[in-house]
Amino acid sequence: MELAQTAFSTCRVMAMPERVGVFICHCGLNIAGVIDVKELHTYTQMLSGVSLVEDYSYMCSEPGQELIRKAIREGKINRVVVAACSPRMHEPTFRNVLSQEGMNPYLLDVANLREHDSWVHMFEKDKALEKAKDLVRMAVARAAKLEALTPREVSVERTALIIGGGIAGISAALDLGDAGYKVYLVESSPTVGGHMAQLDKTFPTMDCSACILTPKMVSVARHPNVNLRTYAEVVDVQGYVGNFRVKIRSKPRYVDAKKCTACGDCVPVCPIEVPSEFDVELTWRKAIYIPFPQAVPTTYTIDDKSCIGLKPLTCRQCEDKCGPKAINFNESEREEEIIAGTIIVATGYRPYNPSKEEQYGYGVYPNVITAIEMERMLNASGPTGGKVLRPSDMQEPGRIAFLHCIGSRDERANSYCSRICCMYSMKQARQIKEKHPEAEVHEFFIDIRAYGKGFEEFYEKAAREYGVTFIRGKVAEVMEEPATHDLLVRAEDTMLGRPVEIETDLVILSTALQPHEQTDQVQSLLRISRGPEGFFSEAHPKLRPVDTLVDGVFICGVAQGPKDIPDTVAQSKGAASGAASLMGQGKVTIEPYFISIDEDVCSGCKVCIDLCPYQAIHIEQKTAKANEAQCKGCGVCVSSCPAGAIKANHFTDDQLMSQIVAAVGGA
Amino acid sequence: MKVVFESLSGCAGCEIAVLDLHEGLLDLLKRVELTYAPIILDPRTFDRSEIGIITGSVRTDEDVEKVKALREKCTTLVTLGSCSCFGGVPGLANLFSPESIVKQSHEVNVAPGSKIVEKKDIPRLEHWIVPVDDLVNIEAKIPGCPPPPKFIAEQLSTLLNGGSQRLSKKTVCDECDLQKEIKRIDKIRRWGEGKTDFSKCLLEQGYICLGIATRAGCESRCIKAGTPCRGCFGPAEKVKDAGAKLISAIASTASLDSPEAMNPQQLAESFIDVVGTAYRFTLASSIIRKKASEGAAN
Amino acid sequence: MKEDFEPRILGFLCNWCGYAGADMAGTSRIQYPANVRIIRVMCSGRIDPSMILTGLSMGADGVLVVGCHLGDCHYVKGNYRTERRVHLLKKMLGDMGFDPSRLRLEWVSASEGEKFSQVIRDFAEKLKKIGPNSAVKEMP
Amino acid sequence: MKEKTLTIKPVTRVEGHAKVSIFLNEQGQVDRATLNIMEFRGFEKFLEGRPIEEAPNIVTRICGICPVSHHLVSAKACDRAVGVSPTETATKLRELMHMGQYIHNHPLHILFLGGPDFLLEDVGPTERNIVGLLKAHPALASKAIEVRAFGQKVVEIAGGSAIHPTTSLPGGISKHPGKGRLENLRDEIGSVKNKADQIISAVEKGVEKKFESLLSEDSWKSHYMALNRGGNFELYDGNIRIIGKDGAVEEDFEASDYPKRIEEHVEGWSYTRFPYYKKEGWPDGVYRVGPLARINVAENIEMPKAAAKLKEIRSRFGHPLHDTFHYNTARLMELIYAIEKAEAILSDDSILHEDVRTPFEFRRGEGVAAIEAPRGTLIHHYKVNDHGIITGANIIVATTHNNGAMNRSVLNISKRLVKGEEVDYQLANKIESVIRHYDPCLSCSTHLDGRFKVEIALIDNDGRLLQTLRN
Repeated sequence: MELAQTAFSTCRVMAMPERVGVFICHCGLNIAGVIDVKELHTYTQMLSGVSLVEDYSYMCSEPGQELIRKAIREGKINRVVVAACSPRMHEPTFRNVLSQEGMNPYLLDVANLREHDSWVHMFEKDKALEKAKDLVRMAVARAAKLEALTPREVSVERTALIIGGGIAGISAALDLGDAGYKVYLVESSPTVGGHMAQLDKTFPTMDCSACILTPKMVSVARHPNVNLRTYAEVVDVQGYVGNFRVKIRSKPRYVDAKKCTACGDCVPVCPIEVPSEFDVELTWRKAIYIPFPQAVPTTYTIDDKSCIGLKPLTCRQCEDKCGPKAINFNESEREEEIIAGTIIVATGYRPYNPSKEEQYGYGVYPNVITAIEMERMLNASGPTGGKVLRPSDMQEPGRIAFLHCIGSRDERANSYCSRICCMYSMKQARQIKEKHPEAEVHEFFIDIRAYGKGFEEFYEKAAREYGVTFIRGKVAEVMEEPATHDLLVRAEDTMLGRPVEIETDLVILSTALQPHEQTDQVQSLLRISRGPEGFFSEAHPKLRPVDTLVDGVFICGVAQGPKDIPDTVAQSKGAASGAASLMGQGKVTIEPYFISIDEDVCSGCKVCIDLCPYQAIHIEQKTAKANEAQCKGCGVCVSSCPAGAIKANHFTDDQLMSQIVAAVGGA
Repeated sequence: MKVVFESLSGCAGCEIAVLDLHEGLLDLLKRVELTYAPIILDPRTFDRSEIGIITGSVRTDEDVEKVKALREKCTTLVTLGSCSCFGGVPGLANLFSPESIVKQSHEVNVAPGSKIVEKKDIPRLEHWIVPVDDLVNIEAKIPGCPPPPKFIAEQLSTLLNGGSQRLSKKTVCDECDLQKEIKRIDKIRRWGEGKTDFSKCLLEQGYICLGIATRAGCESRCIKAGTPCRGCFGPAEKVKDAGAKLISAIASTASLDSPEAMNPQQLAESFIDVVGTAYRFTLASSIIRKKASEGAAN
Repeated sequence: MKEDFEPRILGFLCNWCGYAGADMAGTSRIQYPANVRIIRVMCSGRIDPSMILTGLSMGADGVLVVGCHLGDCHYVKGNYRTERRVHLLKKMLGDMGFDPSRLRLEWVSASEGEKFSQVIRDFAEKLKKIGPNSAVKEMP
Repeated sequence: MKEKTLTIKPVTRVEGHAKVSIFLNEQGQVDRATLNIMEFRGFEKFLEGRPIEEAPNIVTRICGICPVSHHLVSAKACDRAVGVSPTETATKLRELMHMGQYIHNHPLHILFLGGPDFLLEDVGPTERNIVGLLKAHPALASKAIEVRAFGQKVVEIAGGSAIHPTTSLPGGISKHPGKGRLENLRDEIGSVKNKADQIISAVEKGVEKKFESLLSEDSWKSHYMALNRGGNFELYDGNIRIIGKDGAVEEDFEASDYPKRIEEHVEGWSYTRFPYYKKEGWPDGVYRVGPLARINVAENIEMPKAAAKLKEIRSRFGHPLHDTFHYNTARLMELIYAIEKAEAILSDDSILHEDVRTPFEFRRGEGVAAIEAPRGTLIHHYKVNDHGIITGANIIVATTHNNGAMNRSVLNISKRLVKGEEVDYQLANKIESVIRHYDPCLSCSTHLDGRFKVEIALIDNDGRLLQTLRN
C-alpha cells in the first residue's frame, strides 16, 4: 500500500488483485495540449493495481486500439482503463476492442479527460493535471470492482413504426417496405405528403413538387408491407428496442375511404366554410373536404370541429347527396396496439409565424405575405391558379421584394440558420421573372447560403439571366402607403454602405423552419432529448446523425433540424437502413445494466414494486422478482431498497463507493 | 469455556435480558465458567477468558481502558446490545458538542447557591461515543435493545460450539405479519396522530417505521405490541447506514401524482426529527457520526 | 474567507442529461473552475443517500447532484425521487450541523453546457464562502 | 504511619459503576469513607429536540432494571405536557405493567444482588452469588426465578417488551394486549401468590439466626420520603410525603413542588450530588427513599395480605424502622402487595375494554409526574414547544436521593469494621452489603450526569412560573 499524493486527496489505495491496464490518449493536442501526459503517466504507474500504463496520440485509432489488444493478448492486464474522451463517445469502440481479444467488454472504464478536463480547464494546466490524476485514480478504483457481464439478447420485431407522413416518413416507409419489413406509417393530418405537397417547384432542378411526390404517396398507400394510418396519432409507447408496445389512435373521418370516389358532390351542399389549412388560409374549404386533389388516401374528411351535422344533429346534407353512401356520422375513434421493433421520427416542421415582428407588418399590411403563401399562389392548382397577385387589389405586382432570414439568425426569434430560405426565395424569384420578365424583383439578404449541388449555378442564373437584384442588408422596416397599400422597404445596403429605400407592390418574408407543434408530445412518448432550438438531438453530430440515445429510435428530416428535400430523403434512407440493420439481425443486444435481486435478503417490504416505471419487479411468494427484459437499469429501486437486496449491474454500490473513496477519501 | 461480562456506560438491560432466560440461565451456567460479571458476581478482575461479552456504550476514558484490556484478555470478544454494537441511545449525545454536554451537567443545571466543584478522580468523558468495534476488532455482534433472551441464547450457543455467527440477512419486514399492499405514502404522520389500523403496514399509513431498513431477529416484537420499529437491531446485513436507507426509501415512496401528494418541501417538513428517529440506536456508527462543529451552536 | 481554499466538489451526473450537458460544455470549450470530480450514474435516482453522506464525511466540501429536468427523465420519474431525497437529506445534514447548501441539486439538460459551467462556478464560489468541510478532522 | 486510602472497586452486585474509598488517618483509623458514582450519559441533554410522543420509548434506556418506571412516569409527564388524560383502561394497563416490574424486581434483588449477602453463610467471592444460592436454597431460588419470570411476562403483555417497554404514549396505550392474554395472567396469578409466600417464609427463616446482628450493622435515624395517596401505601400515582426521624408527617406535596422542599450538597469526588431536606440542612436533613421509606411513610395498605404483613412488622420492630437491613424486610412486603394489586387489576373487567387511547393535539406546555420506582421516588419533567418538540427535560431519580444516606452507611460500617490497613474480601463485602440493601441503580442516578437540579423549581399547577429552567 503506498501513498498516491495529490492536493485533492491523500489516498492509500489498497493493494488490488486485479491487473489494470491504463491507456492515456493525447487526442492529438486536445488532451496533451493541456495535461502533462508524461507526468500523468508516471503518476498512474504509482497507483497500486495498475500493471501497465501506455499513452498514445490517438487511442481510438487502429494503432491505439492495437496497444490494448497487445496488452490483453500478452495477458498483462485483466481490466482496462482508457483515459481519453467521453465514454458516451468511444466506450462502444473500446468495448469492441476488448471483446475482439476475448476479454469481457464490460471490464472497461473510461476516464473523461477531454470533455470534462482538458477542454474546460485550458488555462489552468496544473489544476487540469491534478484533476486528470484524480479521474484516472477513480477509473482505476472502479475498474478493480468491475464484473464481467453478458449483454442480454432480445428478439427484434420485424416491424417499424414511422411517425410523420411527409417526404421523410414516406421514403423511409418505402425503403423498409421494399426491404420486406412491415411498416406502420402514422400521419396526424388527413393525407400524407406533408409540407412538400404544398410546394409548386423544387430547387435547384425546378421539378414540379407534385410530380415527384404524388407517385411516392400512391405507392406508400398501396405498398403491401406498409399499413398507412392517416388522421391518426401515436398515444402511448412502452417497452424497449425490438419490443416497443405502441398504441395508435385513429380519429373518425365520418367518410368510408373505400367507398368515397372523391367526386366532390358533397362539397357544394355543405353550408360551412372554414379557412383551408393546406392553402395557408388563402382560400376556404368546406367542413367536408379533401386537402388537395391528389391527397392520399383519396377520400374526403369531415372536420368534426366545424361540421354542424354532428353535435347537435342538424345538417347532414352531404350524407343525402353522397352517391356511393360513403358518409357515416356514427363512426367513432379507433385504437389499436402494435408491436414495433424500431421507431423512426419524421415529424417535419412548422413555418415561423412572423406576425410578432411588427416592423414587417405581416398580418397588418395585406401585401406582406410569407413564402409558403407565395408558393401556394405560384402553384397551378393553388388558390390563384398560378397567378402572382397582390392580396389588396388582386393585381399583378410589378415590384416585388424578398426579405431573407425572417425568424432565422435572429437572437429575438431563432438563432439558427434555416438553410433553405435563400434557395426557395431565389426559386420563387425566378418563377415570378418567368411569368413577368419585366417585373422588378429584389432579394434583401445577409449572406446567400447556396451550398448544395447546383445551388451556386442556380444563384448565378437568378442574378444574371433572370435579372433578380440582390441587396446585401437585412431589411430594417416595411412601411405601407395606406391608400394604395403600396409598400416601402427600408434597409441598409452594407455593400455600398448606405441606406436604401425601395418602393414595392408586394413583400415576401422568407420565414424560418421550426419544430412541428406535436414535438413535445412525441418527445414525452419516446423519451428522446432535444437540443436548445427544440429539434430532436441525434446521438452524435458527426458519427450517428440519425440515431438517438434511445436504442431502436431514429430521427430524420427537419425533425432533426432544418434541411432541404435532398438532405431529408438522404437522412430518411439513413434512418431506414439503421432500422433495417436492427430488424435484419432479428435480435439485438441490450446493455446488461439490468438489476438482480437477492432472495435471501429481500424481505418483501414492497418499496420497489410501485417505484418501477417499467413494472419490472413483481412479488412471488413474499419476495420481489426482477424481470430482466423489462428492466432498463435506471437503478432507482437499487438505492431505494432499504434492505440493500437489489444490485445494479455495471453500476454496483461497490463500484460507485470505490469512485467516491478515490475521489475525496482517505484510505 | 471461560466467559466474562463487562458493562461499560449502559443500563444493564442486556444483563437482565440474559437473566430473563430464567430456568434457561441455569443450563447456560452449566455450560460455561462465568469468572467475572460484576453485576452478579463478586470477583473484581480476571486474567484470561475465552469469551468476553461487552455491554454498554463507550462513554468515559475508563470505558476505553476496559475495552482495550478485554481485547488483550479474551480470545473471542462479543458486543451484546445496541450500545456496544452501534453506540445505542446514548449515541444520541453525539448530536451535541462534547463541550455543551459537560457544561450542561456541571454549570447550567446546577442548583443556585451550590458551589461548582472541579470533578477529580472520576472518569473523564470521551468527546463522542463510538461503537466498540471502532476501538478494537470484535468477533461477534449480538444486536438489539435489549437483544431478546431467546436470541442471546441462540447466538451464545453457536459461539460456545465454536461456530461462526449467522445473523439474519433479512429485515424486520420479513418477520412482521402486518399486511403490505402498496408503498405510496400521501402524508407522513407522527406516532399517535390519527387512527392506526393495526392489521396493515404502519409505514403505508404514513408512520415512520424503521423496520424496512433494520436487521431481523426480534420477531417484530414492538410492531406486534402496536408501536413502529425504531431500528434497535441496527442496519440490515447489506446496508451501511440504516438512516440513509430509510431516508431514501421514504423519499422514493412518497406519492407523486395523488391529489394530496406532498411536494419535496412538505415531505421534509412532515418528517419530524429525522436524525432522532432514523438514527436513534445507530448515530454513533452511522456515516456522519457526530454533529459537525461548524453548526454545533448548542 | 481565505482565498487559497479550493473547495472539493463531488459530482454525481446522470448519463442522459447532466453528464451529456458536461460533455456539451466540453465540446463548446466553455472554461469553468476545476473543483468538481464527476461520477457517472445512469439516473440521478440511482444515487444512494449513503453515497452523498460518505462523500461529505470523507471531506468533500460540496456534493453536486445533476439530473434531467422534471419530465425529461429517461426513466420517467427517477428525478422526482432524487428531488425528495435531496430535500430530506438537506434537513438531516442541517440537524447534523452541516450547512445544507453543501448539498446541491441541479437540473441540466444534454444541451445546457453553459448552464452546467455556471452551476460549477457558482457552487465553487458559495463553498469558498462557507469554508472547508471540517468534518474529516474531527471524525473519530 | 502516614495517611492511606483503601479502595473497593468495582462495587459488585449493584447496577452501574461505583467505588468505595476509605481514608485512614495517621493512627490508621477511618477518617472518611466515600461511595463514588462514576457513570454519566447525558440523557436530559439529548432529549432536547426529540418529539414528545417518543420520550417514553427513549427514557427506558436510562435503566434496564426499572425501565417500566421511567416509561410510565414519562408517559404521565407527557400526558400533562400535551394536556390529555389517558382512558381508564389505559391507566389500569399501565399500573398492571408497573406491578409486573415489582414482581420481577424484588425477586431479582433476592436472587442476584443483595440476597447472597444475607442468605449464604460465610463463603468466598466465587460462591456468594446465584450459583451459591441455588446450592444452599434450591427451593427458594427456583420459586424466586418463577415469580420473577411471571413479573416479566406481565410487563411484556402490558408493555410489549419485558425490558424497555414501548406501548405507552401520550393519551394512554397504543394497542390493547388482547383479552386472551390478560385472562391467562388472571388464571396464573393464584399460584404465583403461593410461591411468593413460600419465598418470604424461606428468606425469613434464612436470616432468623443472624437477624439481630444484621439489624445492628447499620442503624441510624433519618427522614424518609415516598409517594403516598392520603396515607395509603402507593406505588403508581399520588403526592410525595416526607416524615421526620420520629415518623411524624412533615411534608405532603405535589411532585412539581418538590424543589421547594429539597436542596443538594456537592462533592468533587462523585458525579452524583447529595440531596437533603431543606428545613433540616446538611447533613442532618439526609433522608432515605425506597422500600424502607415507603413502609415508614404508609399509614395503611389497601391490599389485605400486605396490610397484615405491615401490622406484623410494626408490632415486632415498631415504627419508623431505622435499620438499613429493613430495606429487605420492606421488599418482601412489597412483593406481596404487588402481586395482590396485579390480581386486583386483572380481575377488574374494565381492563378488557378496547378503548386504550385518547387522541391528543400538540401544544406548548410543561408536565411533571412522579412514580415509585423499586429504588424510590422518580420524577420526570418536560417542557415542550407548540410543535410538540421537547425543549427542556429534567429527570430526578431514586438513587440520587439515597446518595447521602449510602455514604453515611458506608462511613458507619467502615469506622466500625476497618481496623488495619488491608480490607479483605469478607470486610469489603460487609461494606458492600450495606450498599446493596439500598439496591442502588447507579446508571439511573447518574444518567443525568450527577447533578440534582433543585433550582428547576416549576410553579404550581395553575402555570405560574417561579423559577426559569435554564438549559
